[in-house]
Amino acid sequence: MQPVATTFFFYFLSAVTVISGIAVITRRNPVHSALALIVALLGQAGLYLMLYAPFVAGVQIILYAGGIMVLFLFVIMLVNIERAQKEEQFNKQWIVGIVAALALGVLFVLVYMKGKGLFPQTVAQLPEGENTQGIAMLLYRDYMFAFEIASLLLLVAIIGAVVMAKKRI
Amino acid sequence: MTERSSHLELEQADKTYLDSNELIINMGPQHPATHGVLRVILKLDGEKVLGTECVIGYLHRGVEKIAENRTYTMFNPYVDRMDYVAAVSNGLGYCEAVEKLLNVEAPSRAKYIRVILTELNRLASHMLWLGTHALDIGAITPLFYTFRDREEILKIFEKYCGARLTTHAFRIGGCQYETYDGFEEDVTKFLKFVTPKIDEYEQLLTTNRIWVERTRGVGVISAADCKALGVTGPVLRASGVKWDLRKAQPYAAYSDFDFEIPTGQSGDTYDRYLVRMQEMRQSLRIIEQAVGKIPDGPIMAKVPKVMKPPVGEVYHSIEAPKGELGYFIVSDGSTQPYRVRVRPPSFVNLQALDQMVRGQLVADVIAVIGTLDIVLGEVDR
Amino acid sequence: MLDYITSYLKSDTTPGQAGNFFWAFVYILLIFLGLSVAVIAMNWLERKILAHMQVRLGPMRVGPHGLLQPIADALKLLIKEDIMPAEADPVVFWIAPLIVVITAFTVFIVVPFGPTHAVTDMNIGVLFMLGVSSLSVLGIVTAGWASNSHYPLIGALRSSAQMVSYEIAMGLAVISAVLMTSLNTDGTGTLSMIGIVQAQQAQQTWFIFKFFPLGLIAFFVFAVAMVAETNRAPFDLPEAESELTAGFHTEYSGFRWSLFFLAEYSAMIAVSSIAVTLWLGGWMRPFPHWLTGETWDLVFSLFPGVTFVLLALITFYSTIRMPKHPYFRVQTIGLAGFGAVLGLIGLLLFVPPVRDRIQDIYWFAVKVAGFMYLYIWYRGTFPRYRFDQLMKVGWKVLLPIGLGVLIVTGILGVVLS
Amino acid sequence: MVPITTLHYLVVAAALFVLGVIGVLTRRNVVIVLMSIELILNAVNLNLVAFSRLYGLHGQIFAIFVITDAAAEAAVGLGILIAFFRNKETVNVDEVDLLKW
Repeated sequence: MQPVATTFFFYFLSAVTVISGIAVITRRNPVHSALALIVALLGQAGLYLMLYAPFVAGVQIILYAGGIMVLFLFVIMLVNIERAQKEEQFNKQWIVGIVAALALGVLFVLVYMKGKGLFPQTVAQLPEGENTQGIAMLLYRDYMFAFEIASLLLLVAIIGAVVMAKKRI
Repeated sequence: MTERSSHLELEQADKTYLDSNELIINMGPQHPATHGVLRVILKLDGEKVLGTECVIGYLHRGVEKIAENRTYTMFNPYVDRMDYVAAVSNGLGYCEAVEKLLNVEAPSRAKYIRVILTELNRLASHMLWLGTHALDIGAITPLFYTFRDREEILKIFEKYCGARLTTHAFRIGGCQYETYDGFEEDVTKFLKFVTPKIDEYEQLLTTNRIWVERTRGVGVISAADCKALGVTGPVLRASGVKWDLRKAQPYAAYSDFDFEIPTGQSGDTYDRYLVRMQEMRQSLRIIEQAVGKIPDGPIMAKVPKVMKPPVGEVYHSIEAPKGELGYFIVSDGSTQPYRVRVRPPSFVNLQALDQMVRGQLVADVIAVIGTLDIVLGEVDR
Repeated sequence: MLDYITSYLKSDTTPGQAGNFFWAFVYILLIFLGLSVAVIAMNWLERKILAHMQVRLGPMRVGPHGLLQPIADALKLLIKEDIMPAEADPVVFWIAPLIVVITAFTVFIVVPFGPTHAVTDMNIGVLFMLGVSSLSVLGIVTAGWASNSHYPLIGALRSSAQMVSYEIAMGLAVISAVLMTSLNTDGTGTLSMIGIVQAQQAQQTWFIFKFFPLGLIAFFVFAVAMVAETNRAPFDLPEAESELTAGFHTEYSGFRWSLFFLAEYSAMIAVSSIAVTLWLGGWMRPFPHWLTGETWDLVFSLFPGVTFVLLALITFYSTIRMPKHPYFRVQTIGLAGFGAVLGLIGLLLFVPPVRDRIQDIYWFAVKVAGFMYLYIWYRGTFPRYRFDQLMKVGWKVLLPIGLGVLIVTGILGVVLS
Repeated sequence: MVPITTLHYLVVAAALFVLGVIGVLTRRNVVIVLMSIELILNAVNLNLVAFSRLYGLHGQIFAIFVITDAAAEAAVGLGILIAFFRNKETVNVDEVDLLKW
C-alpha cells in the first residue's frame, strides 16, 4: 500500500492535526477539547501511515484514540464541568507562557534550519509489507528488557490509578 | 421503613456524579418496567440501591367509596376493575363475603363452576406475570408464548359470560349463567393443550444460566420478614411458609380437591418463579378434578331480590393469584354497604419492595417489581 | 483508460495494493450500497425471524409479507422532526452519531470478500479493524454526555465500560488466531486479513479446527465478546429497555437515531466478518481440500445460483398462496416481480465468468449470514445479563480463557515448528 | 510542489509541541493540561517515527514505548485528578497549592 498523492495528504493531515491541536488548548469545554484531541491523534495516525509506519498508526488508533481518550472522556464526565466552564480559563502567567513557548518554537525552527544538512538524504529501505514483523523482531529481541519494564510500569500505573480513584478499597 | 426521600432532595439531586455518594432517580410513573403507573424513587450509590420509596395513587378510582353508594349487587362489577388480570378471583371474594353476610350458601354446582373459573383465572394471571417478568429481565419470547396460551383461557371466559377481562362471572348466591354446551370439553381440551406449554416455558427459563443468575439470590426476603410485613401468596410461600387459604380456610369447593401447596426455601426471585410455575401445575390438577366431578343441580341459591343483610360485619378472604384478597364489609341493614374495605394482596406485597431491593442493584429492582406481581389497579383501587 | 480499468481485473491483488483508484472507488461504493441493502434486509429478516420464533407474523401490511416495511420505516425516520434537547450540547450531539456511523463503515475497507475483493489489504488489517471499531465507543460516550440527561449518561457509561472490557477478551482471541497464522511453512505470521485466510488455505484447515479444541475455544471467546461488543442481547444492557428506557440514544430521534441503528447493524456485520475471516476460512468454500477436483469445483460454484433460484421459488410459492382478493392484486404482482428478479439474478449467477467471480463473495456472505441468524436467535432466547454479571463474565471468565488459549497456542506453535 | 521530506514532518511536530507547551503553561483546567501533555508526547512520537524513516525501525519501537508511557501517565494523572476533585471540588491547577489536605 503505497502512500498516494503524498503532498496533498501531507498538508491536509498536518493542517487537520495542527488546527485540532489549537482547538485542544483553546476550547472552554473539556469535552470539545478531548474530541479535538481525538481528531489530532487520528490525523497523526494518518501521518504515520504516510511514513510507512502502519503498526504505530494502528497502535495510535487502538490505544490512544480508542483507549486513553475514552478514559479522558470518562473522567471529564465524572468531574463537574459546569462551574469550571464559567471560570477564567487561562492562568495569570499566560502571556509569559505563550512567549516562552513561541520562543521554543523559534528555537526549533532555527535548529532545523541549521541542522538540515545533518540528516541523511536517502530514505532507509523499510519494506512496508513487513513493518509489523520487523517491529515484532526488534521489540521481542533487542528491546525485550525495556518491554518487560514497560509492562511493569503499566501494572504500577493500574494499581496507582485504582488506589487514587477509589473511594474506599 | 425508609426515611423519607422528599421532593426537596430530588430538587437538589447532585450536580456531580462522582463526588456525592447518592444519586436519586425517578423510576416511573411512565416506565416500561413498573407494570403500570407505579413511581419508585430510587436512592442510588452508583448502581447500588440505598433505599426506595414507592409513590402510588396514580390509578386511584375510589373503589371503596363507590361501594358505599351502590347496592350490594351493583357493586359487584366494580371489584373486577381492581385486579383486572384476575377479575374472577376478585368477584369470587366479594360474592362469598356478601353471601357470608347474608347467611346464604351457593349450591355445590355453582361452587364447582366457581372453582374451575377461578383456577383458570389463576393460570391466566400467572401466565401474564411470567411473560412480563421475563420481559423485564430481558427474555422477550416467553411473553408471546404466555399470551398465546392465555388467549385460550380468555376464550373460555368469553364463551361462558361474554366478557374476556372484566368478566363479572359470579353473582351473589351463585352463578348467573349455566355452563354452555361443551364447557367441560373445552376445559379438558385446554388442560391437554396447556400442560406441554408449561413445560415449554420451563424449558426456556428454568435452567437458563442467565435467568438463574439474574434471579437466584435476588430480592431475598425471609419468612419472618414476610410475616411481619403481611406479605402473602406465592411470595410468602417461596420463603418457605406453607400458607395457602385454599387449604387453611377452605372456601368454595376447595376442600373437595386434592392438591399440594408448593413452597420454596430461600425466598429469592428464582424460588418465587418456581413456586408460581408449580402453582400453575397444581391449578391444572384442581381443574381436572373439578371438571371430572362437577355435580348437577341449581346454580343459584335463594337470594332476595333486594338484599338487606342484617346489621353486622364480615371479613372474608380468598387466595387470589397474588396473595390473600380480603373483603371487610360492614352492613347497617340497608341495601347499601356502610363500608367496604379491600385488603388487596398487591398493595401489601408492595411494602416488601424496599426491604427486598436494599443493597441490590438497579437492575434487580426491575426483577423484584416483576416478581412481586403487582397490579396497580389493585394497589391504588 | 480502458486498460487502466481492465488491468485490475487481470491482476491478483486488491485495488488498494494495485494502486487502482477506479476500482477502489467502485469497491467502496459497492460495499456502501451492499451494506445499506444488507442492513435493510437484516432489519426485515430480524423482525420476521424473531416474530416466527415468537409465534407471530411480524410485519405483514406494508408490501407483501412486509417486504417494504424497512423502506417505510426508513422514510418515516428521514422525514421525522429532528428534536434536540434544549440543554444538549449541539455540536457534540450532532457529531456523536456521525462518529458511530463512520467507524462502523470505515472498518469494511479491509474486509476481504475474496482474495482480490477488498478495497485494500493492510499489513495491520486486524489491528486496524479492532482499532477503528473501538472508536465507536467515543461516539456512544459523547452521545450519552451530549444529551445532558441521567438515563443516557448512565447508558453511555455502561456501554463504554462494557465495550472497553470486552475488547480485551476479543483482542486476546484475535491474537491466538494471528499466532496460528505463523505456523505456515515459512514461519512468519501476519496481521493482514487476506494473509490470515491464505494461511488457513496453506494449512488446509479453518482455524476453528486448529489444535482442536483450542481454535474452537478461542472462537467461542471471540463469539461471546463480539456480541457484547455490538451491544446485542443478551448483553444489550446499554439499551436495556426495561431499565434505562433506551440507553445512550434515549434523546435521539428521527434521522440521527436511524444512524445509530445503521451503525449497530453494520457493526454486527463487521465483527461477524472478522470472525469469519479469522476462524471460518473467510472466502473459502467448505471442504476445499477434501472435495477437490473439477467436478466438486463445479458443484460448489453452482451454489450461488441455486440459492437465488431457491429464494425465487419460495417467493413464487408465497405468491401463489397470496389471498385471491382484488385488494391484494398489486401486492401479488409485486411479489411475483420480486421473485422474477431473484430468479433472474440466480440465472445470471450460473453464467461461468460471473459464477467464478462471485464464488468467494458468496461463501463469505453465507458465513456472515449465519452469524446474523445467531444474533437474532440469541435475542429470541436469552434474558439479559445484569451489569455486574456482565463484567464478571468479561473479566473473570472470558479473559482467563482467552489468556490460557493464547499461552497454549504459543507453546504448541513453538513445539510443533 | 516541494517533495515532502523529513523536515516537513519535523516542523509539524514542532508546531504540535509548541501548542502542547502553550496548553500546559496557560490553561487552568487540569484535564486540558493533561491533554496538552498528550499533545507534547505525540509531537515527540511524530519526530521519532519521522526519523525512523531515515534510520530504521528503532524509532517506531520508541514511539510504541512512548504510547505505553502516555497510557500510564494518563491513568495515574486522571486518578490524581479524581482524588483531587473529590477533596477540593475544583479542577483548576492553580488551586492545587497544598501538599496535604
